[in-house]
Amino acid sequence: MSFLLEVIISLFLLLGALFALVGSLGLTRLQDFFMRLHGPTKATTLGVGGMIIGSIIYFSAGDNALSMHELLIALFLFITAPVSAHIVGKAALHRQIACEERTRNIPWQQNGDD
Amino acid sequence: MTLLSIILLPLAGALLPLFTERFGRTLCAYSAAFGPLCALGILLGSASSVFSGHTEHVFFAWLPEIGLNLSLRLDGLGLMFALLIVGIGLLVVLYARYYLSERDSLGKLYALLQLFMMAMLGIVLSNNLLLMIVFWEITSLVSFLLIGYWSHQSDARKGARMALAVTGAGGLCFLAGALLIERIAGSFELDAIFAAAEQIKAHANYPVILVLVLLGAFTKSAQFPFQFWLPHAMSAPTPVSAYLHSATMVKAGVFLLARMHPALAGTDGWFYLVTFTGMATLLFGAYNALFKHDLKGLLAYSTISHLGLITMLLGFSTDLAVVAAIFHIINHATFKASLFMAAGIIDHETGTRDMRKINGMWKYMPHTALLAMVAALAMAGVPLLNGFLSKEMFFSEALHLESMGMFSWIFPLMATLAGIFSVAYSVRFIHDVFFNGEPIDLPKYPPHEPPRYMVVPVEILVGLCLLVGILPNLTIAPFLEAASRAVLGHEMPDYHIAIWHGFNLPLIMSFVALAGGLLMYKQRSGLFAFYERKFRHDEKILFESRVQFSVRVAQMFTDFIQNNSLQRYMALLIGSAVVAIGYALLPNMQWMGPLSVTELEPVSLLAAIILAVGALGTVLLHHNRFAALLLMSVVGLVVSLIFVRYSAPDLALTQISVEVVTIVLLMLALYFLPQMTPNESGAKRVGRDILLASAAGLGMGLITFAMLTTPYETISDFYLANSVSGGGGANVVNVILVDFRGFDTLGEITVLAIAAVGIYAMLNGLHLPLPQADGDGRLWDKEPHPPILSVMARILLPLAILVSVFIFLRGHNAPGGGFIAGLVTSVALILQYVASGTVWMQQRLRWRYRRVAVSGVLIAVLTGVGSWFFGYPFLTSTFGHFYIPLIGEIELASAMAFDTGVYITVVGATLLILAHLGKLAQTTHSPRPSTSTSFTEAELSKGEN
Amino acid sequence: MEILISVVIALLTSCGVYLLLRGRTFPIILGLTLLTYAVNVFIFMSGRLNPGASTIIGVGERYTDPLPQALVLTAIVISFAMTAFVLVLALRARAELGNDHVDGRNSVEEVKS
Amino acid sequence: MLQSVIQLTMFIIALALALNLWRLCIGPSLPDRILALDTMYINAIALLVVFGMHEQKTLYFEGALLIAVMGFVGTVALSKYLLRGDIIE
Amino acid sequence: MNHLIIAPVLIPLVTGILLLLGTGRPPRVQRAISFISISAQLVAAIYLLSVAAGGDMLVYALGNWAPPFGIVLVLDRLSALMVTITASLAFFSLWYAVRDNDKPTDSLHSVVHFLLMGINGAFLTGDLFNLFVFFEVLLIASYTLLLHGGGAARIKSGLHYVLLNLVGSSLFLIAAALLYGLTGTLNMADMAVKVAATSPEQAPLMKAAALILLVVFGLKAAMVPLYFWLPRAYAAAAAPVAAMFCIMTKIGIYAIIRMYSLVFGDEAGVVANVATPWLWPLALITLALGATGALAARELRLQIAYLVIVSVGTMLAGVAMHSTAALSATLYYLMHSTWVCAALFLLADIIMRQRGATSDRIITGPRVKQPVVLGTLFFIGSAAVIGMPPLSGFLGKVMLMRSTVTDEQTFWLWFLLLASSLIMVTALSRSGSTIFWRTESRTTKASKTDKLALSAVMALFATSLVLSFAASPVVQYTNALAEQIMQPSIYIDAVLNHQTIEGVHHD
Amino acid sequence: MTSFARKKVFPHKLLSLFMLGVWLVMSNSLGFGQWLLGGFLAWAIPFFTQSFWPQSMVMNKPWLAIRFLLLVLWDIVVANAQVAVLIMGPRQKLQPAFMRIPLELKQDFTITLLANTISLTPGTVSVDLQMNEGYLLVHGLHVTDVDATIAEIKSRYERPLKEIFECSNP
Ligand code: NA
Ligand code: NA
Repeated sequence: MSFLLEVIISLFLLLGALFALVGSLGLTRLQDFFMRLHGPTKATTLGVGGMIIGSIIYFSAGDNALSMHELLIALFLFITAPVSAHIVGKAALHRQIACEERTRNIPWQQNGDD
Repeated sequence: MTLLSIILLPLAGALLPLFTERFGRTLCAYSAAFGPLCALGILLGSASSVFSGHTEHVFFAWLPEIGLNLSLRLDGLGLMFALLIVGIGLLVVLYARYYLSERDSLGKLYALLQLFMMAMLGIVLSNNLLLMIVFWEITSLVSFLLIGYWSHQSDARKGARMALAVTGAGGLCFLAGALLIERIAGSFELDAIFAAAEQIKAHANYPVILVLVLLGAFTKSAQFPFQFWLPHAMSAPTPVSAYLHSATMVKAGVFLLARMHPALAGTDGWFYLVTFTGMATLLFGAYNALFKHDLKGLLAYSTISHLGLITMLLGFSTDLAVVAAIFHIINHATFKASLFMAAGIIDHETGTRDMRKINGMWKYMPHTALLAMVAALAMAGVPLLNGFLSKEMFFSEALHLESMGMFSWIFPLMATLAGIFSVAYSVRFIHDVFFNGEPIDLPKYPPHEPPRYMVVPVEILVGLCLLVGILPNLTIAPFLEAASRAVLGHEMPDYHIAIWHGFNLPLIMSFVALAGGLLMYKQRSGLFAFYERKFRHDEKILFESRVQFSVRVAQMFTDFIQNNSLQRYMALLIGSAVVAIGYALLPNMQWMGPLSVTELEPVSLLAAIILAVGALGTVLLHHNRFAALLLMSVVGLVVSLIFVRYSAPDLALTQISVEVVTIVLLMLALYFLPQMTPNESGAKRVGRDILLASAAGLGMGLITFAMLTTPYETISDFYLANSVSGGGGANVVNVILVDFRGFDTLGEITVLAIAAVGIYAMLNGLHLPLPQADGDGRLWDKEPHPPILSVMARILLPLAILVSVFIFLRGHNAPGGGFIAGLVTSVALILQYVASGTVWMQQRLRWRYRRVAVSGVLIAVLTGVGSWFFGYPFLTSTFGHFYIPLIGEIELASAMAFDTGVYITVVGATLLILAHLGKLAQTTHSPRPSTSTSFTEAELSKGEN
Repeated sequence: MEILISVVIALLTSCGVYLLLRGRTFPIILGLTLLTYAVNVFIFMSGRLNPGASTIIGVGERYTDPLPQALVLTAIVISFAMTAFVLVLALRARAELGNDHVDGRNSVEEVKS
Repeated sequence: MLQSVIQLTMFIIALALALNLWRLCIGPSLPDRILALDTMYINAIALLVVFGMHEQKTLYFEGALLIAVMGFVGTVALSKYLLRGDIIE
Repeated sequence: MNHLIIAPVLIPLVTGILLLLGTGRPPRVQRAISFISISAQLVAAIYLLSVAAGGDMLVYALGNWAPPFGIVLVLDRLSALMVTITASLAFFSLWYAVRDNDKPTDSLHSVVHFLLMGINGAFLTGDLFNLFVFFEVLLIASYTLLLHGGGAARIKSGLHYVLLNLVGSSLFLIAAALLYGLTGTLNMADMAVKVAATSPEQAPLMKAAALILLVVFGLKAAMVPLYFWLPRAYAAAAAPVAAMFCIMTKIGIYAIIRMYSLVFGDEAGVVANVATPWLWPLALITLALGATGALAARELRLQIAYLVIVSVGTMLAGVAMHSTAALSATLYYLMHSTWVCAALFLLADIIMRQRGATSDRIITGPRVKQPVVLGTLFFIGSAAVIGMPPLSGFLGKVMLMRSTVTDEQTFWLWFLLLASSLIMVTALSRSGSTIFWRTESRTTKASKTDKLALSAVMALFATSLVLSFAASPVVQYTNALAEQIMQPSIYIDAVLNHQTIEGVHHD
Repeated sequence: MTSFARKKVFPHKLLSLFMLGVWLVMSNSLGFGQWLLGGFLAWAIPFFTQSFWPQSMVMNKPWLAIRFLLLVLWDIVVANAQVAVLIMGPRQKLQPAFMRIPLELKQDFTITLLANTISLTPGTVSVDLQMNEGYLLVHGLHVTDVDATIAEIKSRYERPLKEIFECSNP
């Protein structure tokens, strides 16, 4: 495997890992549930995507044959991640989980005003 | 063979009366008499041969492996007893015909009596000690039924139970003794035991044997201190008492003493134990008999006393004492049976047995009175009656005994004292019943003579008393001689039965007894007052209360150890395992095997920490059930990562799939359960549990570590070597599952299918309250099926099925296989259930999951059966590579069909479980009110808490 | 690593056992699941630690013992069936006994045992 | 070099997993915990993908795929539980 | 190749499946299928018994994989006997159940057959892990059967039973895995060879495995302190189920006999007879506690359940003595207690139904409808179970007592056997006289029990008589069986030298 | 809802095509056998699961669809970096907001696509869909101007989706 290829793979891997970490950090440090929801939904998914690209390159180069099936994982994740986020968010909404006060248009408070 | 028929005839005869009962009492009686009559004929037929010293043997192997044989002997002792048993039995049959009222089942009584007769005959004819015990215990059992014949009476029930318990316990001791004897003699056959007599007596176990056998004999013969059951057995119908408590059951004990005499007697132990027990019994019985107001009670205590006398004689063990004992056995049987029958007649005619009420019967039933008086005089030992003869012999033997040295005077003294009492109660019987003024408050008045044939048995017996009493040598001598010879094992000593031996010491003792008895009866009022003051305790109440007490203790103890708490049982189970491990490992344990440990990896350490947090979190948060569930999922996830790390992708796949299905399942269930676990364990309890849990963990950790560092050699190389060539697959794990160990997998999917069936059955008719709000009291969301979810779920379905097909097809050569594929399919379908609901699914998927599940198993079975047609064992696989143009080489393996079975079972079972659990709320919603559950309306409206 | 794995199994066992000793069905089932994890890993470990090996012929150079893996698979399936069964039984017990205590008690007091 | 990058990547992912677990433990709300678990599933996928490269085996693809499917179903079921209690209705 | 050895596993399995596939068919058809099947099983079992009696061991290599690599079924005298006992017991239980117990749900018959599959598989298999699998099959079926009919008492005791056995299964797995981890094999014959060669360093681990297995089998066998769940569970079960369950404890006994003679027996080197020191005292305590429980029982079925415990203690003591004579006696006693206890459970059910609301409580209640028949049967059954002659229990006990060797054995076993007999006499005479004799004058509205159900009970009691009067051939068999068991090399050689059929497993 | 009563031979051609692609990717091989097998499965699975798909999808403007897909991918990648910065930056400066996006889309499927697109693109997550009231509730992590964001979402994502899937059947 050429050095260049290794660098490219490494980049994808590290980038992916970084995104994954950022997503998880978001989950850890953001202040309310709805804000935390953003981190993993996107950053982590993208992070996995990056690593999957790294893997595709790695195996395709290693076996000298295109190895695309990891792509399927990414596909699955991209299909499911927003739905997961939606349904968890819906649950949080239903439970009226405390939001940061500065959040605008909090639905149940509006409903209370109506 | 004829010998065997003596026993078999009454046995067969036992059934006869049950059938003939409906044709009338007389016919019933005839049919009952038939068997014993034949037996009597056979016995008398063989008498001469026995008299001539011949012992007849019959031998059939029953269970020769343990020395139990149907081995019978007819010697003098046996003959004499058998004649007593059959003869008196016949008289009782005749007597009972008239005694028993129309209400009671005569057939049942006859059947039981004959069964009892059979058992008694068995005892006396057995040549095998174990066989004797068989019959011995049968007598205990049947006597239970006979005593309890009038089962509606509390006394009868209690008396029966008491008799059974006491004689049964004795029988068990006897059994133990017999087994010990067999260890020494090497056989249960009496001949062998007699031959080994010296060894037995010299053996270290001899005292134990002696005590055990004597316990058997003493309990049966109502010897002191086991005598208490006998008076209470008087609740039996009088024919039963006449039979069991004069001639048979109680005689079994003294028979045993006589029978075992050659093997066990002749030692100090025998002498002291038997003699003094007999003496105590003799005095105790005689003394108590005097004070009983109940006719049968008097007779019962008198019986005890006479049994004591016989026992005492057998304890003396001198030749003449043995002769006297046997003689008294016969005499007692005749006069006591007739007395019981007479008492029964009086009871029958007056309606009471209370001697304080029954007076002056001489006037009302002179015939019966005469017979009873003669019998009572025989009991008292009046000359010219049989009782006198044997009593004289007893006095004589008591006088001649010098075993006790300077204390030997005690025997004649006690004998005379007993004689005095004996005369006194006999006189009381005669005077109180037949004279003593007019009867008082009789339930039946006026009494009159019984039916003619009811007295016949009494006449015969009393006639025998007289006959033997007057002409002993013409009548009883040969029997006595034969019997004594059998007991002593050698020729008879020179002795002479005569009415008149001259004016000697025994005669003086007899006169002292007579005079003393009369005097005592004269002074009875003072004695009665004394007795009433001192002896008011009732053994029956005492016995019952003791039994009650032990039952209560047993209940308290059982309730204490079995408190019906799963928590304790679980702790015991786990504790047992901990003890097992600790016991094995703690002594001289090398904590580590010879292999060195591999290096710690940081990522693995991190993963382990995650797992630890997950596991501990599950425990710490377990009161919040949903949160605990989430944390447990983490554990599952890390476990599947462990599987990945250590080269088990198949396991990881399975673990992760099962994990999710389990979580869904847990949530389905959690919906109907409280959301929080109440805090109900105290600190002590938690401490104990933590201790146990830690111990269990420590144990597991230790064995894991020790195992991991211990080298091993495995059969698995075979699988690696043969997976491709023999099983046609590169994924060895899968080949093991569907081929090498396909039988396991068959069992495993059967488990799954049965679980589905069982769950289906359990859900059937299950009604649970539907929580209207969640754990915090929040009402549920209004939207059952969020549209975004529904849409995406439907898109995922074909994709997921595609994935499952992929996993299935690859399974034989890469991670995957039928089980995982099945789970993926199931999960995809469950997702539809979650997203779109049961109704929606039911419209689209009309499978009957239970059938699907078992069909899968059937397919797997059929695959296995297929190999039979090629002559191979069940589940033999085959595979082949086929070349198809354009496509190339493909492989087809029969294991694939098997795996299909697995797939179908998994899909069917999983969906059955989840879909039916899901439907639960719907069925619960149904209009049927919640009558079948125990929930109150209040709880329903309040929801869960 | 052997020590780490041993600790993991020990911990899973301890946690499982502790929950098994609770009085309500749900925590007990959780405990059972944890114990099952411990047992499955333990069975798996009877094939020893073989990182980087494989059980697929033709993949990799070293092979690990495939038999324990097959055993774990069987064990997983069976314990899945059992868990499902006992869960439904817990529901049934809830309906028949009126609460979810394993002994059918609903007291908050210390359950003596 | 690549091997050390892979090692590093794995470590980072493991760190991310630990962070997720932290959130899972502290909550505070149940949706928070569900979200954390869902994220753990996704990070586990990443770990598997990288681990496959580490081992130079494509054996873990199915595992990763399955975690994706199962993680989704799990999250959906858990959320549905919070919404409706009855997840199959 | 004798495929019949697998019949006891496959016939019930296929029957169970067919019965489930045929749900909705009239009960008559279901029962007919069930009966044809159980009869076929009985015939097959008796055939296998006759084969095994000759002393030949049949080995059946599933999938044609040579032991120790594949799973084998092994037919020796012990397994043949156990299979036959099971089939006969199931025959009578189903016979009884036909009356009306099988109506409520349609799965009773099928689950009984699944149970049979599991039991027979457990008896026949020569593979430790396969034994686990069959244990699970029979357990899951037994859970279902135990809960059959529902009701609070059943559910509660069933919950205890299920949860404890789930933990028991985990322990089994731990032990099996540990044994595999040490010996590298699962085939019991092969394992025996490997265990015999255990080095002293490995001994503690091996011992741990052996003792954990003892806990597992002790739980199945209902050994103290693991039996506490049993009485209430059995007492609460539906009658045919309780009758069927009389074989369940024997499975534990079987497993103990098998494992601790074949694998951890005399020839196991450093771990030889590792279970014996535990087995003996625990057996005796079980015996004593069982008798105490029988005396304490307030309900008839509970009392019978305690009698089961007594029999367990008795048999375990026999196993613990570990001699040919004791083993032979144990197996004779096993037959006896299985049939007699089953019959008593069925009888208790009949009695209970005829006493209406009083049920089986040992208190004054209404008269039973058929006092003579039921009373007689109860009397015979009690005598048999106590061990009163001339019934089979007596012979079994005598044989056991004869087989003690040391003074210590003799004293404790004799004392406890005889004392427990006395306690049982007291207990059963109390319950019998209360139920049949101390009655109110009324009877309940319950109808008389039909002849079919009664005949099942009678037939089961008749087995006790047959067992007693035809004891000699039976004991000859059990003697031969015990000799075979005491020489594990016979088993080991038969299994490890088994030749598979040539010409398969090649591409 | 009774459309599943009569079965079509090729119920969802687009889906079949998609599945064939997935199969080939998944099996990591383009051999003829895989085409055949994949083709068969791509037909069989939709055929047997067609009752689960009430209405069949019609894509009107495939090129627009591809352009839209690329746009979304680009948004995902680029804006993700922004979110990463937001997450790592000072938490107090974030201006979260809920937004109700009134829907012009009518079909479940397209609405779902829109919601997912919104969720995938950074800074916004669709947390609720009220079909009856016709709006999608979206949470924004850092929204400076609520109305502008709503307008952008509608123009950038909803309109193309409407054109691709819903024009023919308004
Ligand atoms: Na009087
Ligand atoms: Na539901």
